[in-house]
Amino acid sequence: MAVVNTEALLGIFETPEQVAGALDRLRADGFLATDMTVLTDAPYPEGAFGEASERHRLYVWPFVGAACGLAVGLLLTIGTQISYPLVTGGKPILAIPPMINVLYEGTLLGALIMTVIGIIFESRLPDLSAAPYDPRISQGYFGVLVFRLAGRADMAQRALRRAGAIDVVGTLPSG
Amino acid sequence: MVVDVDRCTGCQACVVACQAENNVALNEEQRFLEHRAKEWIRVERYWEGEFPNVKARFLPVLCQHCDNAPCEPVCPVYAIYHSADGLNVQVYNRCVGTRYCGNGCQWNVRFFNFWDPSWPEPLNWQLNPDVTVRSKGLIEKCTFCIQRINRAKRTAAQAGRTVSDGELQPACAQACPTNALVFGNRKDPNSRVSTLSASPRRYRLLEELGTEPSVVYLKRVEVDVEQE
Amino acid sequence: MQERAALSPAQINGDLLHFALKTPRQFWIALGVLGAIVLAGVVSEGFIVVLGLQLLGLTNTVYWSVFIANFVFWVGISHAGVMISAILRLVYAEWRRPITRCAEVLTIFALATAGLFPLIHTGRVWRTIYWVFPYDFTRNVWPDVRSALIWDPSAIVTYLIGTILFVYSDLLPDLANARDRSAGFRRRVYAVLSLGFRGTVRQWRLQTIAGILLASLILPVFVSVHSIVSWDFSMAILPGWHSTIFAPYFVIGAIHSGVAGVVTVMVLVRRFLRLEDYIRPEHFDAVGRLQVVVAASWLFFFLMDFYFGIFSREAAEIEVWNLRLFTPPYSALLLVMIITGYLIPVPLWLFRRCRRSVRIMFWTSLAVNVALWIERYMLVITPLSYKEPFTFTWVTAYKPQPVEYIITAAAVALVLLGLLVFAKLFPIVPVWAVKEGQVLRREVRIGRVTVPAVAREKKY
Amino acid sequence: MSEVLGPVARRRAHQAEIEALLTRPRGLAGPAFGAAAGVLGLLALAAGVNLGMLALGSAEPRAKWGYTASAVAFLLQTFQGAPLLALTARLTKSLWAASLNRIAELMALGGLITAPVFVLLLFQLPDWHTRPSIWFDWPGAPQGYDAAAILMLALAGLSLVELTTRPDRRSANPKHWALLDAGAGTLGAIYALLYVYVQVLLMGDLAMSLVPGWHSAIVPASHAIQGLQAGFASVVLAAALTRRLGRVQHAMPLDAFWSASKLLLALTLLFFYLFWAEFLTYWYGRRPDEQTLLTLLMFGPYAVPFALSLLLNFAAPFALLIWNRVRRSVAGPMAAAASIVLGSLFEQIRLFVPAWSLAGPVRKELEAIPPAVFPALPDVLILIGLPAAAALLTICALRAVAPVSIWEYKSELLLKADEPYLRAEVTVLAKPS
Repeated sequence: MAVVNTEALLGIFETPEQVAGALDRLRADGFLATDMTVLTDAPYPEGAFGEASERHRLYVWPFVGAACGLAVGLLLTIGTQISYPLVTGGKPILAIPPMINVLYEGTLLGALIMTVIGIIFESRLPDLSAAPYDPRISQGYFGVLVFRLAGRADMAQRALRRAGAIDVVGTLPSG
Repeated sequence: MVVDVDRCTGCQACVVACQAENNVALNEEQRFLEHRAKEWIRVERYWEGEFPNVKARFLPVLCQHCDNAPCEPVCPVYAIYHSADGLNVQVYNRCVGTRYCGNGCQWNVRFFNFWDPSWPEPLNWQLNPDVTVRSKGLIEKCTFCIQRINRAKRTAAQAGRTVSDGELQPACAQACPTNALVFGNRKDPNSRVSTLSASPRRYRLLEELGTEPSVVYLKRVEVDVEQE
Repeated sequence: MQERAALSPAQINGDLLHFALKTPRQFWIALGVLGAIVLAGVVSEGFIVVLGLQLLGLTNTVYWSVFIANFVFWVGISHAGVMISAILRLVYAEWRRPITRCAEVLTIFALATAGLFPLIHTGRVWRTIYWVFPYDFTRNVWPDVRSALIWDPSAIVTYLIGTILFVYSDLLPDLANARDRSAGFRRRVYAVLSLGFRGTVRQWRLQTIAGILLASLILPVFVSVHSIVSWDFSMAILPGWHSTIFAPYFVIGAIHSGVAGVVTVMVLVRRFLRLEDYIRPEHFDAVGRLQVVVAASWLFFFLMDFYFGIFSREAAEIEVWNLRLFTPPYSALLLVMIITGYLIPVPLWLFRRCRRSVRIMFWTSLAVNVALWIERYMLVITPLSYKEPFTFTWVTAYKPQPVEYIITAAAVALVLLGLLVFAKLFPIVPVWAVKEGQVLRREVRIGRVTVPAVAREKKY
Repeated sequence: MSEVLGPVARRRAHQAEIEALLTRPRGLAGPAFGAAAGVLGLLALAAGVNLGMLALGSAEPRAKWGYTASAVAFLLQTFQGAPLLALTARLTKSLWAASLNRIAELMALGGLITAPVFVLLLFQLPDWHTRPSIWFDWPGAPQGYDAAAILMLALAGLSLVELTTRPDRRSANPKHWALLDAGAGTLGAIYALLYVYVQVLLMGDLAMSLVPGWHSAIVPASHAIQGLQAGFASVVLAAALTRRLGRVQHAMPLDAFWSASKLLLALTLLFFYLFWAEFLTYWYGRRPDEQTLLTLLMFGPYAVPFALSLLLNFAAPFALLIWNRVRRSVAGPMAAAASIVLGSLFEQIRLFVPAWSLAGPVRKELEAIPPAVFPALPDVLILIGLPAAAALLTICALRAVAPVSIWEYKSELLLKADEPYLRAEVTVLAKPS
């Protein structure tokens, strides 16, 4: 979603040190921290490449989900019991302790579903963009993706090459 | 219902009457050996004392129609509920056969249909048209002959009155030669059932479970002084 | 504890994606054998549907039997996934990395298999749809929330959906990896499933948080599931069932069998996928330590159930224990249970050398699950078949029938089949997590020894 | 890729801190310590005098021992539950707890107070013949077995204190270290087993046996878990106080409280879970004896302490601890811990006072629920004085040893360090096998 219809360049690197260097170089050339990202095959400690820290609202999702789950649970448990009030075993028509068991599950189910949706959403997935990608990244190489080039493609490519990129791929014809 | 144990002779007439009235499947010997026999009402026989001074004690056991029945709330599909008359009602159509109610019942009066029942010719001609034949895979049990209750209620309603005491009897009570089984309205303080259950001989089966059974038993009167 | 060898990312890809991308002949053989067993189970179930439950060994008192024991057993096994994966994630245990996914996948298939049992044990299977879904719209008769058998599906559905989502979100990076390593139709499927995951900083950030967040959300579900299963029993006022301790007792029993189940699967995966470099003796060592604690707690709860069963000196409860302790075949089963569930494995696990022996761990883990199956069998059968106050139900020995054996075996085969097919389609060892382990791997020299170490993000 | 670090250099940098810990006047400073010790001592004395008067008074009614039993159970939950934190940390090799282990273990000294009063209580039990019991009518039951268990637990606690403080009290040689390595784990495991065993005896013999119809198998387990909860909470509370008053902020990092509060949250959830398991079984079963028990222990005469217990043991700490911002502080976990410790007291009151109000001849079932027994002044003094006595022992011990175990602190420094990782900084943890 982030880079739909935007020109972008992807530099392929062999070591994480080169990646950190490439980011420094790009920033020195006037690229904003938000105009680039690093592609890796495993999570690295936050800020390891000197990249901008990512803000997200994932922690809100489970709470919203829990509230929805609880609401649906309340509706179901109360609704089913009062819509046709049959006495069973001398228990009250609105029997709270059994309801709590079901409500608990409903709440957590809501929280779980919303969290996973949240993870996908916050990860900016599904990603339908045509931004450059290279299978080598999941093979242990590192990628530096620069977007919002706005005519600075050559500059970016030079910076990437100079930082030690073994290859640069991109959506625009490389010059 | 009141069961006067003192009057019970263990003749099993109630069992046969129930079997005929309610289309309960036939119990062959093999069924008893498999412990899968169905008797909506059964007569328990206990031996007391040492030979030659032996006594047989009889105890008719049927669904107790508990007010706080342990079988009712465990059903996930409302196949069992408590009717306004105080009956513990089994809805065959809804039953999916989890058999959870059978586990909850301490009196073992809920019977599971392990197979589709069949009656060899000509016994199939004596099936009661007022009572459903239950298919395999569900739980059935004593209904206090609900078909008779409903008929009596209809008749009374047509005549513009309420059902009077003794107007209807379930098959077992009707068949009992010694009147050991008495059926009636517990809510009516003047009914025979109410009078009898005020007796000092009164007790209920497994009363300590707190399920408030609707069936009241009357203790046997001990005449044999030697035993005491 | 971490004696991991340093591995290159390409090598990790090759090792871990190998089975998913190539199809060896053994796969088809295993598929055929397991499929045949499952088919036998399906045919048996067909007979049950047509002829009724007379084919089972049920009697007028023993209304629940092997099927319910199987249900409890498989729900127990399914607790492995979260136990291993979630708790180890929350405590940042490094050794979790290669085993989290097989634990979680075991959960999915064990739980799905468990879920079949309450359905097929009902008298009218074709109507059970009413039970799980509201059916009688016109008359407004819905399922009864007051029944423990409604809490049950709600818990199991929650757990199943939660675990599937958990596995899926954890699988995204590996699906992307598989997409990059495959071609043609497979590539398209993996591409769609991976939702275009590319491994940006942001995506990895969310992956790491997701692991912790989902783990802490699914742990409360995990505890509730087996508790609710236990309440199926303890809500009934049956002596031997109606016990307050059942919920934690079931949960700890589930953890005991579940961790053992994970060990079994770890050995199988290690052996058949040739992952000796990834699932290593130190992993078995760590699980073994855990098992000592779990087994001790399980024994404690078992003893509490026993002590406070006979504590009150109530005739009925004592009768149940009489049946379990002194009446064959239950007395023999109880003896086997204690021996295989505690007396043999725990002394072995106390020794580091035994914990590091894959063979010993495999057989002890199987022994534990034999014990735990017997435990569930005893819990279900004995309270139902003790001598009740009425002569009508005095002699009620329950004997399992052939179809029950077949379907029990089919359940085992079904779970294994599920694992096999999953391992065929997806990487069963989380590739990215193993790579993360390599990224964070360090060594520290203290004096003259070099100690393995791990880097963690600074917390503040 | 891995670089070899220089832990020795790091350690030298921290040497100054360690020296400060060693040389500074320990625990509370002079006059403040005197004042605190004086107050605690007076309270302890008052409790002792009142206990003596109770013991010398008439045997009946036994209900008068209800609050003493609650106080004993409270000590067992808090002071004697505390060392389990150190055990858990050692078993899982958790470095975060290194700075809490010392406080946790010193609190085992509370066993010196618990054991004699527990034994005293055992001899106030009514006639044991035909009483529901795990001992049945064995000779010497229950006094002999129970007294042996509680004394062994106190002894195990003392040995744990002796063993783990030794390296700080005198210079240790390699033999000591070897002993410490094996001993701390083994002794900890023994302590834990004894602790659970004592919990079974406490709930079985001093509570359930006295109430007709009460045979809830979950109670020993749930009480033991509550002991873990209250024990961990009292460590957090005591450590937070020591940190402030003893000015050892740098030696007790925030990390310890953050991690401990996660455990507290889990135990708080477990508390409710175990309560729920018992309640639901009784509520659903609805047998007359169960309904009586629900009234007696939860919703009848003791509804107030029960509600307070649920509020302070579950609702309040749960509402606090689910927020990461609260967990990641000292004040937050401390507030939750204080709530749990107080809640634990009410939990003991709602369990033991009704039980002892029924301490009489053996009865098959409970016909009528006795009215609530309210605490008299002696009861209040005992409830406050016994924990005060245990606290006095702990702060006296803090005069003799540092509030943070120096040897564990040093080994933590060896195993844990911050270092750069490209542009970021990471914490590196060494994991020796």
